[in-house]
Amino acid sequence: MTPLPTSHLTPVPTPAPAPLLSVDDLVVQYRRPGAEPTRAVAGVSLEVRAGEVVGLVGESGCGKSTLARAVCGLTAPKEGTIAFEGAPVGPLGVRRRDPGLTRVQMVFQDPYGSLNPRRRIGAQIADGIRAAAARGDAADGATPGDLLTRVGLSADDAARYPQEFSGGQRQRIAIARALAARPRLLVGDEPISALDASAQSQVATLMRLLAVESGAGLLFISHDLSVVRLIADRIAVMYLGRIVETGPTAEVWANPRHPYTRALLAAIPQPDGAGLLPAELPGDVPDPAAPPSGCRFHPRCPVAFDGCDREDPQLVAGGVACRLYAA
Amino acid sequence: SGGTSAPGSAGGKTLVVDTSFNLKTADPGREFEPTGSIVDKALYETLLTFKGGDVTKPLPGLASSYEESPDSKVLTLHLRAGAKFSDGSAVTADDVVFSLTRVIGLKGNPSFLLDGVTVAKKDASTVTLTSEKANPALPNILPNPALGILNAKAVRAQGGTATAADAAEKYLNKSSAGSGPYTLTSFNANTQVVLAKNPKYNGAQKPTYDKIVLRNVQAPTQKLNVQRGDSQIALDLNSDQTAGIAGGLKVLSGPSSDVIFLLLNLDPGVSDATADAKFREAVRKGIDYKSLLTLGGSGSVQPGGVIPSTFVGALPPGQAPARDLAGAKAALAASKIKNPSVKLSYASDLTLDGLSFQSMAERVQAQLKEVGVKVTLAPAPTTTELDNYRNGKEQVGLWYWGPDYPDPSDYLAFLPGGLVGLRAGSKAGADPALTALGEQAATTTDAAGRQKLYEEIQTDLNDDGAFIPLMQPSRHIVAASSVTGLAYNPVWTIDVAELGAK
Amino acid sequence: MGNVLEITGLTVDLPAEGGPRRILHGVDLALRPGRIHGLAGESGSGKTMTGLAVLGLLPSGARTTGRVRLDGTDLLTLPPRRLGELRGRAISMVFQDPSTSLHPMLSVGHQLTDHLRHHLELDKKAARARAADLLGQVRIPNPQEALGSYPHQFSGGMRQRIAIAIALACEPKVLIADEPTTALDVTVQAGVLRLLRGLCDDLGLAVLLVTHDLGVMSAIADEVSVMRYGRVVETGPRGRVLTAPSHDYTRTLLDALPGRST
Amino acid sequence: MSLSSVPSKGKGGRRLLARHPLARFLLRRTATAVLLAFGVTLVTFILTNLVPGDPAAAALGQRAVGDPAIVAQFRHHYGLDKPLPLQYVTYLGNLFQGDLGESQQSHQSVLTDLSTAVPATLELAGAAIVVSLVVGVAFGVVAALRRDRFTDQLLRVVSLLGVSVPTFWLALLAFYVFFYRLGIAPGSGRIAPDLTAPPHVTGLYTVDAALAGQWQVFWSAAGHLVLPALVLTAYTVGLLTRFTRSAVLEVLGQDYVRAARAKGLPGRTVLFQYVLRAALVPVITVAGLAFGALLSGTVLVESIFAWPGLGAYAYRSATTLDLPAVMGVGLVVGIVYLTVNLAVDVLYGVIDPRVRVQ
Amino acid sequence: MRRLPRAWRRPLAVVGGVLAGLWLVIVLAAPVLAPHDPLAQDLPRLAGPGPGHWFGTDELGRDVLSRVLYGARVSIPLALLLVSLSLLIGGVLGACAGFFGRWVDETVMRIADLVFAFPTVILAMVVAAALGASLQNAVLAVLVVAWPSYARVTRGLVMGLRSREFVLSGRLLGFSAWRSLRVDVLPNVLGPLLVLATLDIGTATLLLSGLSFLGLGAKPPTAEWGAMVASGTQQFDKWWIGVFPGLAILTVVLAFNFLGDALRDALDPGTARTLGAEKERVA
Ligand SMILES: Nc1ncnc2c1ncn2[C@@H]1O[C@H](COP(=O)(O)OP(=O)(O)OP(=O)(O)O)[C@@H](O)[C@H]1O
Ligand SMILES: Nc1ncnc2c1ncn2[C@@H]1O[C@H](COP(=O)(O)OP(=O)(O)OP(=O)(O)O)[C@@H](O)[C@H]1O
Ligand SMILES: [Mg+2]
Ligand SMILES: [Mg+2]
Repeated sequence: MTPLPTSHLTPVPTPAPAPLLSVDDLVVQYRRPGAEPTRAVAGVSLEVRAGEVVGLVGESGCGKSTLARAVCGLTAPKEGTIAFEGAPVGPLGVRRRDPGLTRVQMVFQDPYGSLNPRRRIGAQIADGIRAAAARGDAADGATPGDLLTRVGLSADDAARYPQEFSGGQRQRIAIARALAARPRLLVGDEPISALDASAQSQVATLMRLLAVESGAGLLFISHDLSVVRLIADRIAVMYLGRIVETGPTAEVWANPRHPYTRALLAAIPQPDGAGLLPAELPGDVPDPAAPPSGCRFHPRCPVAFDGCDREDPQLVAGGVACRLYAA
Repeated sequence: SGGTSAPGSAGGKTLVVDTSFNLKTADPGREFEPTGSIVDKALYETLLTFKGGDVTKPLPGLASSYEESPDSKVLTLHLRAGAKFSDGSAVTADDVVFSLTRVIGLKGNPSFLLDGVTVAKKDASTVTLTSEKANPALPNILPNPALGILNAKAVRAQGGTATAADAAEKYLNKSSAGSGPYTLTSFNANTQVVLAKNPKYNGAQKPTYDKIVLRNVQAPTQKLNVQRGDSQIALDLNSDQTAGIAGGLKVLSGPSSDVIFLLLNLDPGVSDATADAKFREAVRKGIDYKSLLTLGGSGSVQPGGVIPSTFVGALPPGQAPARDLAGAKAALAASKIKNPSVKLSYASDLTLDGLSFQSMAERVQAQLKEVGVKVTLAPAPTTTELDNYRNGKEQVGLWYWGPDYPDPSDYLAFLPGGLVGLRAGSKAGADPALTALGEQAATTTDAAGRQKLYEEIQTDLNDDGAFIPLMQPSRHIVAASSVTGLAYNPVWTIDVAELGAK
Repeated sequence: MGNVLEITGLTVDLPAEGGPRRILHGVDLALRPGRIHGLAGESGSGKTMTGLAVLGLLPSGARTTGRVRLDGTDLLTLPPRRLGELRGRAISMVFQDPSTSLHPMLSVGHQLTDHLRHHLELDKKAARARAADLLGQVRIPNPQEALGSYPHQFSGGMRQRIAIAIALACEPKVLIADEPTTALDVTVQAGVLRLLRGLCDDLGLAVLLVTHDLGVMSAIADEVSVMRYGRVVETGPRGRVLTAPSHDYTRTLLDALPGRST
Repeated sequence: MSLSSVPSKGKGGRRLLARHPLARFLLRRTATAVLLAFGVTLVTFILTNLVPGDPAAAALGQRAVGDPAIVAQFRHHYGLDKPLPLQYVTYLGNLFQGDLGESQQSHQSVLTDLSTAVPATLELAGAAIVVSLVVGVAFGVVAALRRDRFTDQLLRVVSLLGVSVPTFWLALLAFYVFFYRLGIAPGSGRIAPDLTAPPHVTGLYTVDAALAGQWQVFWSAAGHLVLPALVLTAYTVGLLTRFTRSAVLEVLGQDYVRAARAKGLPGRTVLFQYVLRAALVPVITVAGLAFGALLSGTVLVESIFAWPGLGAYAYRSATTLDLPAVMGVGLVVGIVYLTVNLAVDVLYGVIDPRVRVQ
Repeated sequence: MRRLPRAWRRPLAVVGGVLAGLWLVIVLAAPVLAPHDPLAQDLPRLAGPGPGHWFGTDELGRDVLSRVLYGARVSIPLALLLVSLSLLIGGVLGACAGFFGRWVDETVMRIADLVFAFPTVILAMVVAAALGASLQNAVLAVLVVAWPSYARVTRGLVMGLRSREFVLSGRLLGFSAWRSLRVDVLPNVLGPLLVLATLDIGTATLLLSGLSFLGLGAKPPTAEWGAMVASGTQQFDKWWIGVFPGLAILTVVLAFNFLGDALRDALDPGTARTLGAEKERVA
């Protein structure tokens, strides 16, 4: 495979007026037999604009996948709205998806589970092309082979089965399939976390490149902050079903404001050979079924003060949900 | 292992009898199954009885003597003095009246035995049985174990009445209330029945065995059990199964009184073919009776007519139908039926004396094929098929008739309008001459006259009737050589009280 | 100080269709007390196999040559019984995923005490007391209660600490940690790394830390070895290997890091 | 009692039920059981009434069946003269009072019939499942530990033979060889005929005899149990061997087993405490299913060994359209199935703490 | 030439394949192979094995060998038919239950539970008794008890697949539920189902012959193995009547079990996963 350039980041386009995706006060619950439901996403608002890459980071179990699935209509929201290009995203039923919604595509985490092992990859990519055609988009003449070359594979691979590829290659195929549908919004749910370190940044950069190239928005979910930093224009930090901070990547990186974001950044060990131990954040992510009262982060917060256990801070215009920054 | 104390030897005095159960109850008023008869024969005494296997002559039982009125309508019986129930009380005329009226009143399986009979007490030791019509068969009917005499007091105390409201069955399935040679120890209609010697029994012949165990065992297993000494008597082995038996065992064989017959429906609505007399003739001549007998094995016989060879009124074997293949084909050609095809119905799960109806049907099918008759086999479970049979819906049926009592009058059921006749589409009045013969036979009392009348009836039936008697299968009883006094009785199979030990 | 564990010329052949396949082609490593030796390398380079070979836990049918000397005793030629006596006692191992390396149906107390009792011949009470101590050391709150709990009742980070407690129960000299933080969140990872570092410093433990995360390596390893295709291609002090690698392969590894495109 | 106290009591009870997971579990189980029993009776009722045959024909003699008065009396006695829905409702009504009706064949209450037939079958199936579990699990473990060696192959052949051999045929061969030819097995039935059955407590002869201290009866009952039980185990041993093998193999590949070995625990400890515990979970499920298979197997085996069990009873009832008896059999079998399932679930809880907590 | 897949190189798989092949040949060529008419009653009755009748003769003087050979034409095609039908019915119902969930799932699974609550033979017995004894009804009876296991397995597999990423991807690309079921789900459950079906051919053969053994199956004079064993039970010491048909059942069932077992090993998801991971490393 050809190594892809990792440095030529397309410049951030000026934000378009209408957001491509707008999530408003979204709540998603999982019912559990004989117990209180789990609020995996507990009131999230988020926007993704065309051509923009939004990185969503957070620890395991904080609700990132749930949010991603809700955005694609795979999970029905309990409260709140999800609008894609101004139209609401309805949950997926028995009938086929609203053709307009095939403009939203997703790349999943597990490279082994995201391709049908019984079908040739060419046929699976062709499904994507057909989805675009079914929507009434004019054909752009792309064939599965073309798409495969775009993700760095050979056009001949179309006749092969998924088992014949490595994890990184499979993830590229999954991206090709998603792109074949010519999406306006691409959602990647930890698309690189199952890959080798060497493949991770390649695939991530490829995703950014292809999404931005086609003018689509990209919602990129990861718990690997260094990768997110590399490709995201904007970053959203999630904690226990809530977004606690959001802002342009460079800004958040340089000047994290929420105590959780700070802890998160400080915990990343740097491969600089300096031998510095990363900072530790005590405690674990609490069970989303029984979130702490008040600010959800307060039991672990190093700077919590009186009232944090009662008052639930909202995301303010500055992009941070913390009482330290309350007006 | 199994026979720890060598049961049956003089020490243990236990007799194990294996039979495949056909048993519903131990209550004589309701019992009419072969296994039930074995049990009740041992528990209850009847007014009259038979000895050994001879069913031609009724002998004294609880009644020491009897007189029949000249018109055969009134039977007077004198009770034996000194007979006692197992609780020590004496057997009285009241007990007899209660027991017999109860059989009638229960409307159970054996009720028909005393159809049209009223029972009355004449004095403390005499009863009279009065029939509506002449009933010369009654002395032959009375030995039936279903007509065993119960301890009226004990039974009444347990809810016994002479009506359908009777509630004594449960009690009679737990303990016996009779004067027979044995008492009931335990009863399970599905598994086994255990009897113990009745110390109060005062009949002429005292039983030998202290304990009788009747077990529900399938025929093939019966064979192994009796061969290994696990049991002393096996009742249901067929000829093939008895064939190899030797070494310390004895085999008692003889024709049973069950007659297997083929029914050809006379009703054109059921089958055009069988309603055609020529076709029936073709079938009658087409069957290879000798070859069928090989299935029944040694000891099986072909009866002359529907009445079994061991009964008064039987037709000599020489007059039985025989195979005549050419004749059969000729008859078939003479019939109006072209390419005849009939359905042979039978109960697939039915075996008689170890002979499976399955095999019989298969062989009949093969034989008639040679004549040019296509027979389709239509087996069904007995329950289902019995319904078809009863309703006269079978084209060709393979069934048997086991005598309810050892008297030829039992076979009048085969006449037009009779119980069996109707099943073959032979309606009342279809053959007035034959019907008249039947009525005459039923009321005739002198032996020679009866014999002649019944022979005539059977010849008539054999000519072009609906029934083709095929065979009386052989009945085999296999017993340990230590068991003496073994006899097969068509009414109750074996009388365990008659058995002795060597 | 001398080496407590010395691996020289270790080769491993695994049975495969069409004859044995060589997985390790002569690995040389040396661990010293109180130091953490990082082992990096891409997936499939044989890092895990090296660790397993030391403990004699290779899949059945595996053949080894070379030497693995623990305080002078060659582990590879040791009869199984003697090796069993050393395992968990003098040398122990922590695995990658704490949710699969703890038995889901046995209580934490049971898993912590059974080898304590076996190796140290402690009675039940003493073993439990020591187990509670250990849980305290790895900072599990409420150690007494935790002994009666089951793994699923703990979070991932706590489970990994329990796994470390189990590994350290009999005070071994050498700990082999196979990617002990890969399955954990970064904030939790930091805690586990600090714990490891502390234990190593306090107890004089020699640690072989397998990881492919060069950040982790940089944070706590004293020496670093890089493996490729079943061989150690470079060994040296952490600072030098991560800043001035001498082997091309190490350089490619470093280049693949996000944001490090030179 | 004041009326106002009633609702509060009810509410309290409900709260307790809602809170206590075990109570809720049992409640749900019982509800399922009742529903299932209802379903079983309904299905049996409908099926049995679909039969073209007439129970009167099956139960009455050839003469009696010709007498309309007797047939009418029979139908009246068994309630067959009522419309079908009413018959069913009546049956359910009686059922709630523990009355299963009277068998048309044995003239006894079905409950009485079942009280001898069910223990007979349970004794047989119980003995068989115990043997199967012991042998099957042992075989499975050995096969897994000796994977792909000769022993494994041998056990594979043995277990596949076990699941392939027709039970009824094996019963036939076994009875012929061991009883008839060699004479080392006792004959048919549950005990030697000259012995009296032990006093009825559980209905299991071995247990009852032991309780009563009748050791001769005990040994006879145990001896009679051996051959049919062994015949029955052929299938289940095969089944359990295959399942245990793959379960153990799966567990052997788990990290926690490797971790246990890394702790230096002796092989025995690893096998019995770490491997078997986890491997037993799937095995228990299969054992539950195997018990069902055993019940089926008994139907075929009982006739050959003249074992007076449920199979023989079911066969006779089904073929004679003995409705109350067939429904009784259906119910009992349903109950056994539910009990086995419940036992399996409880065992899960015992073995796996994760289940316990939920 | 491509190498045989691993499963087929196992000796047992070969034995199973050869046995099954032999029986299939017998099914096709029974009229050529059988020395006698299986229904002809022209040989001496109950003759032991010997020249002219190598498996002996039965109580009607029919050649047991010929009947055993012809019996293959009854049992094997019926077992295949039965398994295909239960696969079809159980597969469709199970797939619907697993894919659509909710009340469809509840309904199908409760019915399956109900059937599961009966021991197979007893339920089959009631069905056969209700409909009359015949091979068709026996097949129907076995069908009634056999489909739920397919439904359960299919449901489980489908439920597992339903949330798999590639199925979701398909839905996101605008597949209707049906297309998704057909294209993404069913092809992936077929493998395990076929293994189950292969193993089940044996079970079906056993059940069918069991019913015939009880007299609830094949109509005479059809040469059916279970019924032949049953007639063998009537003659314990004429062992050949029952032993040979029993052996026939055993070998047929064994053949398919050997095959199914090998297939299962080959398709075992655990093994498959490892194989996949292996490939990944090498690539
Ligand atoms: N199908 C489900 N049913 C019930 N609870 C669920 C389900 N899926 C997820 N959850 C719970 O919802 C919460 C959020 O899960 P989610 O998968 O969205 O987290 P995540 O941020 O994607 O985590 P990860 O980084 O581990 O993928 C978790 O606590 C999880 O246990
Ligand atoms: N059980 C096994 N049987 C055969 N080969 C194996 C087995 N386990 C691992 N291998 C092979 O051994 C080689 C080394 O594997 P190892 O697990 O040591 O790699 P690793 O460096 O730990 O990789 P990772 O970073 O993915 O854990 C690989 O090529 C792998 O395919
Ligand atoms: Mg996720
Ligand atoms: Mg590894």
